[in-house]
Amino acid sequence: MSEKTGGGVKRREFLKVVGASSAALATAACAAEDTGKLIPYLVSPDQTVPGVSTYYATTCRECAAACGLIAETRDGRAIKLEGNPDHPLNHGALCARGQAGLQGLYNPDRFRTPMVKEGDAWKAIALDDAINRLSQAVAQGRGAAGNAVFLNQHESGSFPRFLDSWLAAFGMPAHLSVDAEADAAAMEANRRTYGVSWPSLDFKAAKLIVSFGADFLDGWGASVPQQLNYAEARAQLDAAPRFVYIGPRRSLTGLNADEWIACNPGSELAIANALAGKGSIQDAATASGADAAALQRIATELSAAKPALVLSGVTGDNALDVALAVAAINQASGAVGTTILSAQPITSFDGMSRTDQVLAAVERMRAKQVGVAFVRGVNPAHSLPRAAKFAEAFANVPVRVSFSSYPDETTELCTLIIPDLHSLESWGDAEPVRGTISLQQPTMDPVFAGTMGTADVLLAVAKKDAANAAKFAATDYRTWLFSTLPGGDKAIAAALPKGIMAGSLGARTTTVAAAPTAAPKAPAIAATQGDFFLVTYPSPVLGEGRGANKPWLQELPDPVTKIAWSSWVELHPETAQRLGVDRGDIVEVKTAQGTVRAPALPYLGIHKNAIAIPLGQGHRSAAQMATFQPKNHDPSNVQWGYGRYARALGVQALDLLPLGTDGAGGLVLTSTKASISKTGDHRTLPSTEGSARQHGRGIAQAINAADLNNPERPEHEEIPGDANHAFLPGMRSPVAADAQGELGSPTSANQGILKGMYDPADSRGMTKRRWAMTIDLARCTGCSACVTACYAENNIPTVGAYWQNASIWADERPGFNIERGREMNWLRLERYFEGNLDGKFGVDFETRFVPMLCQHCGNAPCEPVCPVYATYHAPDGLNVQVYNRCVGTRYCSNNCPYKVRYFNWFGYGESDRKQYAFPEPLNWQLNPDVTVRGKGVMEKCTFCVQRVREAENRAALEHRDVRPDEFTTACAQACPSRAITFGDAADPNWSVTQVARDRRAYHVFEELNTYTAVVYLKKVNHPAAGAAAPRG
Amino acid sequence: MTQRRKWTAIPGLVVLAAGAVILSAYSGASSSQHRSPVQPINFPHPVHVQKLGMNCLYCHFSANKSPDPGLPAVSTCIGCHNLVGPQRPATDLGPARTSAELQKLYKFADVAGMGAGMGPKAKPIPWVRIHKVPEYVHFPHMRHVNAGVTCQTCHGQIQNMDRVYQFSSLNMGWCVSCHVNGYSAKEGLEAAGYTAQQQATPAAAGAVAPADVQSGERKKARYDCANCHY
Amino acid sequence: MATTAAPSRTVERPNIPSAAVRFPAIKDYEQVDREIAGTLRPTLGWFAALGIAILCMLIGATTWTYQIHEGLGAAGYQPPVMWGVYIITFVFWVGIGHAGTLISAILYLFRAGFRTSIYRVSEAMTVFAVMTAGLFPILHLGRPWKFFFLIPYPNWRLIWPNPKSPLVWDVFAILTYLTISSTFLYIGLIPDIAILRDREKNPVRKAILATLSLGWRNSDREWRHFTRAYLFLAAFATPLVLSVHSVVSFDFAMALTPGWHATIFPPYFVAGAIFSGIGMVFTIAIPLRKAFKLEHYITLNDLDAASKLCLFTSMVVGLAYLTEFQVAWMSGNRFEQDYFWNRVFGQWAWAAWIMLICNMVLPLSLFSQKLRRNPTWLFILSLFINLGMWFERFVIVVPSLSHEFEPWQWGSYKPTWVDYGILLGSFGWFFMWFLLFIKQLPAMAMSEIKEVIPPRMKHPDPQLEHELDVGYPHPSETGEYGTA
Amino acid sequence: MQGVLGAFHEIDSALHAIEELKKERFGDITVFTPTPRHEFEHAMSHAPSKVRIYTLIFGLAGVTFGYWIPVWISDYWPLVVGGKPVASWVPYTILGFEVMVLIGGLATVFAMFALSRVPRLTMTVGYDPRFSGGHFGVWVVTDPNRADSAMDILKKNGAEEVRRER
Repeated sequence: MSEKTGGGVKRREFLKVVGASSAALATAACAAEDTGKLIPYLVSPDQTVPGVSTYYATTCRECAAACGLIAETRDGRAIKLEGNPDHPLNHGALCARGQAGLQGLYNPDRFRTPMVKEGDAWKAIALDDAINRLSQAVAQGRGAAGNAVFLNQHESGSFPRFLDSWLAAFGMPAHLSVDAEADAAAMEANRRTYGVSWPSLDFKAAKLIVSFGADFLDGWGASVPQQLNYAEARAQLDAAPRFVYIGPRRSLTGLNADEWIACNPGSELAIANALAGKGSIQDAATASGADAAALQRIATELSAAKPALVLSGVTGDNALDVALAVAAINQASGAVGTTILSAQPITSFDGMSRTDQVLAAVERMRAKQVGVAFVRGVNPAHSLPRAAKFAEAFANVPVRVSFSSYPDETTELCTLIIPDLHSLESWGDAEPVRGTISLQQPTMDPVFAGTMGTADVLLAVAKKDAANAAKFAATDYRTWLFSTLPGGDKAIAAALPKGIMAGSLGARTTTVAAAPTAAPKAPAIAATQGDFFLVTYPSPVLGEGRGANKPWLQELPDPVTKIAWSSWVELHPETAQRLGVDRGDIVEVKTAQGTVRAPALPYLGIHKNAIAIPLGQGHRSAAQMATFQPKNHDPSNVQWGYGRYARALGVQALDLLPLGTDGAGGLVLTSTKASISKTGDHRTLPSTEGSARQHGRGIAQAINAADLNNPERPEHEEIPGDANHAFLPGMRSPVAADAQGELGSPTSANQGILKGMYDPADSRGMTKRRWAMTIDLARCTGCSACVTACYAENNIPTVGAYWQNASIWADERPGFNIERGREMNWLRLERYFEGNLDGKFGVDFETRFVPMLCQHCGNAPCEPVCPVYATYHAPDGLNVQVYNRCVGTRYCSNNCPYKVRYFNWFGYGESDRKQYAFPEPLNWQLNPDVTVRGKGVMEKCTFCVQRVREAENRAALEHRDVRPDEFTTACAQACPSRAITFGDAADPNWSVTQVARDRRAYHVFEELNTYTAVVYLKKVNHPAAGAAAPRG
Repeated sequence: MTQRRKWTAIPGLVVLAAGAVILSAYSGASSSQHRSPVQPINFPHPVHVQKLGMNCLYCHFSANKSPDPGLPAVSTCIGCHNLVGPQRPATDLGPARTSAELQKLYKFADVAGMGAGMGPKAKPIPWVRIHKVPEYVHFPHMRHVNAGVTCQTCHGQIQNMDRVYQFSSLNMGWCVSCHVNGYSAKEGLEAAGYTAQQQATPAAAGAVAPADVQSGERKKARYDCANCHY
Repeated sequence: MATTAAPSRTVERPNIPSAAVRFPAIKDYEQVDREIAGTLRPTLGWFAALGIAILCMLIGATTWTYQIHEGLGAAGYQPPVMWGVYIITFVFWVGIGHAGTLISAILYLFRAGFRTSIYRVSEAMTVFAVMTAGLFPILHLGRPWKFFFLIPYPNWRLIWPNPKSPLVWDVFAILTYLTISSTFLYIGLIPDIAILRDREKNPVRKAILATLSLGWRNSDREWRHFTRAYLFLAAFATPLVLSVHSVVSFDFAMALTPGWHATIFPPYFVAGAIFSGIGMVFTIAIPLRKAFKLEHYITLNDLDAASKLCLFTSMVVGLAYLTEFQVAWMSGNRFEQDYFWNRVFGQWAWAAWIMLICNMVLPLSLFSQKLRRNPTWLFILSLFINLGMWFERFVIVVPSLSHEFEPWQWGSYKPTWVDYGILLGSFGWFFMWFLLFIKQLPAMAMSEIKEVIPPRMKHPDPQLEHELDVGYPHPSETGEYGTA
Repeated sequence: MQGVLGAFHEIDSALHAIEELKKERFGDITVFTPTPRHEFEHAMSHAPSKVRIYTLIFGLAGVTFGYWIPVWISDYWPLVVGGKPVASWVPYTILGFEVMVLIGGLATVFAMFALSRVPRLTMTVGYDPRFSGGHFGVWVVTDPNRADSAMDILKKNGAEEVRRER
């Protein structure tokens, strides 16, 4: 790593770390203060100005979809990831997992250097040493086909082709391109029906959306584009399509549905056939346990809806059959070409291997037929059921090489580790949609000098090999890549700023076997033993487990259950009552394959006959680990398992599953019944949820599509203080009192001689503005991307790790601080249930998501109570929190009706504390424009004031005014539903003023006369004909 | 009588104590004003600015376009100093001269000597920071520079400082009083050391149009907390 | 003062008017000096008690140090419950303080005779209670080292505290209250210190006492101004007491939190404060009276009269409780209603019922004259009152915050050992000062007691006699101060 | 300054002595009494204390200052909080009151000290420790030639001890 970045790093550490401590102990700001050193660059980098951000367009590799990224870098370090507006996939939006890529880059558990296993101990070695060892390994692996196995994370682009050519050159079979989250059945069905593995879906065009467990908002397929499109569809309000969700469990997608048909796992096929008219409704009803009348109604709706959009994401043994049946329905309803655009396929998933292929490879290992195995970016030891006995089989391979950057279960079993670069440090490409190449370029120098891009490692190995040196002449992967990309260097140079270029990559050597292999078929679920159907599903946040070592993702509450830093067992409240199980009681779930113990969570959204356990947690190390010392920064102290943040967290639900694949060779996640029993233990679930009901307080309001054009809007009687929303005082003027013309001196109230900077005529003229925000609940799906965006933009500390509690006589539990409600999420996503009030457990309950953040009230209750003016009202309408003035009386929080103020209970921002939230190098991600808060101060949403100031500064330099919609807040920027609009409500040219005029607009707790600057637009419900949507 | 005078002394003491408190509160006791640390290389601002007439922005290159004023890279120093500088071989311009400070620079930059480029073992120069506001204060240099505020207004007449010292107290009160009362181009130029007639000429005034100087109107700035603290 | 009451030559019935409380067992001035100055000799028990107090104080100090280092998270705060044990205990101690001023100032203005014997103790109690209370606002800060931001003084930041904030009103109120009440205590002490000075043999102690007594000589001139100043000070202290606890109540009443936002708070808090203060006076005076053998100074009549005051304030407080519920019920404000329901029948029922029983039910026993004149029962009751009043503040602070407008943020609260350590420390701190006080300075105002006992006369003439109002059967005849 | 000091044990004898001394035109009489007794106030018939004036003046000064300071603070850096007027005088009444009590109260005490010549840094003549205990003292400032008659008066009225001091 060059001195250049090195210097920069030192400088940045100084800036932020001292920043943290002096924000905390500003009394030290006296003559004795050590102002530190100024470390200049040796040679100033081109086209970067210190203190001004540089933006690089690149490609996201957090999941297979390959969205476009804009990486903001400052002084040589990437500090924020945002969506690339020009990208055909995500159009500028980005999901939580994509943003958390930054914490992969700066993960404190990253391997600093290559390591080799000697005996039981790991030894750090130099890169070239590692490369030598690798060439020897390759020498062993070469020869007989099938003697080597390369498991690579599935990614679109040129690298797989490069990899295969390299493997071929060494006489090794093509690699397996693995994605544990992919839905093989759906892809197989797509290929058979539409000829593409993933068509893009147009919800807008649909008249009716029916999903058979297809969680297209949770990560099923390309979730960001799907969510963008779905939000657009719902934004058509009364013209929007109704959405019916059919499945045993109501996932995040399910919660967004207007109607839920709860069915037994395995009965989806019957229902699909019934809806298609191929089977009797009655049989379907009996098989699924659903209400026949409801099914009949949906069948008729479906037959009427042309086109409809029916999706299947079933994970049972009959997944492929359901997918095919559903495809048939689509074709019948004329969906192809209207709602299912097979002409514009999403090509990211092409050439993905299937689980049965992986299992076949595992069997070869077990049979000692494999001489060398490589793993890169995949973790089969965790993502395959224990029944696959991967570890034992893997042990039979003499040479096991891992290119993983982080400790994980599989890497721990390897003999050689050559840590890969992070995608933000390396070159690459992808073809997310046909005809568009998405470029991936390094946004900064590698964080650790000891790491090296796998492609470059392979090149180096090839160069050492007499036979292949010639074939791989390229000096590095970048040159190789540029030589293959269409258009050559000039075109690439032109494309890089936008991050995308037209053209197609060469057809990849497909790694999909033609027909399913002889992998074990899953048993029919009904045949297995147990009282309940066991549903396991990949967590929408952590995936199958790959996100578990990113504190942002651990801290991000599960969008459905609002639980963080934990695993849980969902069971129906009735079941819970019957078993005498309360929320948090530890239950034991038992199947033929094994048992797990986890806290129980009574959840309305699960079928009475089913229980559900999320995947993603339960990482564990093969060896016994000493307890983690947060202050021990020694890199050799490797956190085996899955890194420090995944330590001792939750359970691995796959332990319960029998090994089985479906017709398409995908792993079956819903394949067995389980029995459940209560243990004596209890554990408070670390949840951000207080009450799941809004007790008719009108926080999340909704309106029926039918009532939209109905003047008296009947649902309003029940909502307290629901006034006429044509008048939005909070948004109209920076200070509500000004709207009342009372701002000013005691003597002359309306002359206001004391207005000072609040005087609109003041030369400093801030009062021209009123920063405000609208949030459209009809669009919001509760995906929580905005929450992570807020964490990333505002240096919000994560507080859930088990060592982030007090030192003496304090509990050390993961999520302890969350149990105590001490999470710091400036922007939180509330999830309220409506209908089915306690004791009545029907399926017809409604869910409302409300992003809740500081409302920047014109009459802010928090302001007058602060004894030191640490919070006050800025003339441009912001409710400001001044960290360095705050003494921490917490009175403001007591007086805040919205409860959006958060307190630094510990020194989360102070590097010398065990509670420190940004252990090196995680602190590199800190936004230099935002103060890192020290302990004992209050903090809250600032409407991204740093972005406001940045825009104002830019405008001032260019001698102009801030342009309408010139910038926006982090949450609005990231939102994949485009539900948030930010801007200047005092200026009609900003789009926020247009949106706020909507008929659905309301303020939360308007009766408190707080004149908030945040306007919510009511959610729009599409209840089944006859049924009235619940009120709240 | 004596008793009376004696006990009147008591309230007197109280008054004294109060006075002391107020004095200490207003004195710059709580700032590092006038601090003047020794630098790794004793960089002579006067020579570069006064004698050679270099613009501040030559080295502090981003002061007018970034919150960060910018610090000259070592290469910037070497850029000139492997050609010119007091260490000069004897020519017809004059006898050979050498400078101890320059040797230090060459050591840092790992330069063999005059004419040689930077070597592989070059290290950045660990300058001791002097003017520093706490991390919770955001001071955008470019806003001030572009508003025509002369560097000297805050940093003092660096061009005359053999060793740079902290000129202003950098207290919050110091910042705010300028934001509230406003900045007058005239006073700024005086602070920069321009004489009255120099001020008239645009060249001398730099960014400042002489008009402002004549009018003497004061540029005010926002003074609410969130302007600098966020 | 007390001498203005009508003479009565019969044996006092227990239900005497409180103004007519006397010290029949005290014969002359010398006896007063002898007996009260006699209490100043340190005893073994005193050293033991002081040791315990200091130990507790040190525990508190250590805990606080730890909390400052670790951050407030070490305490049991559980957002949205952002205030907890510290604010509760702050209000508790301020409340304790009030009875002192009430007894020494208000009863002074009302010429209540039973004040004379207990006012010094309660005034001292006031000062030390306020000293204790004053710690907590600093102690509960997130950044206690920044507390000076709350003090209005000229500073280079050019920014001052926010005079609209109830917390700043607190700063003014508490500091004023501390100053005035400690002045009041000291002024009252001057003549007594003079007495000690004149009795003192040891030259060093004598010198110290002489300085403290400011050379007080008991001359008529001194007394003339003294009595005046004392009267005015009392006249100031009286509204001050009311204002201070009203201001404390504003900390809550000014917020719009359900359960806080009520106009009833100021009177409700003042009554509660006096009630809790009387409780603490009993807790202190009854053991003191026994330990110092001063039953004939703090007579059963005194206790009786004080218990009546206690009973009265208890009923005022009870009324306030009920009014709160009635207001919530009639307000039609669903936030208030939900909250009050949750207070008594929900999550926090246990705390609410401790409060109601200790403060409303048990004191009703004082309707019985027997119990009013039974020091043991009064002592036990006073302990319940202290507990109940602490829980009153708990019920006000915690349940309100845990059940606010935003259901998503409803929560609970569980203090940690840090909270309890500091709570313990506050008691240690208070009793440390109090114990030190009672052995250094007279716990009873000698010179004021002398005021209400008959001076020696050579030829009692009827005119004077009427004025001086001597005339009791000796208490040994009435057995009025049975050493219960 | 010299005079005669008489120590009485009974209050009535002391009172009679004072009355007779006054009859004999002994001007400068000081009474020492362990506790304030109205009898002496009547006997000495002094004008009422002037403390009240100081209390009034400084009380008014206090309330003025107490109102002024918050208004000045608010105006000094006009930050709007909670949409309230920059200087909202109503709540400032509280500060006004508190400051009034503070300044008024302290002024009263200091006035009392001043008027009664306290602190008295030296024990002057004409005082006896008994006067803080059970005895009443009468101190008559007089010139030597009339001292004897004063002593007679004191003795006659039953002074326990009479002594001359200079």
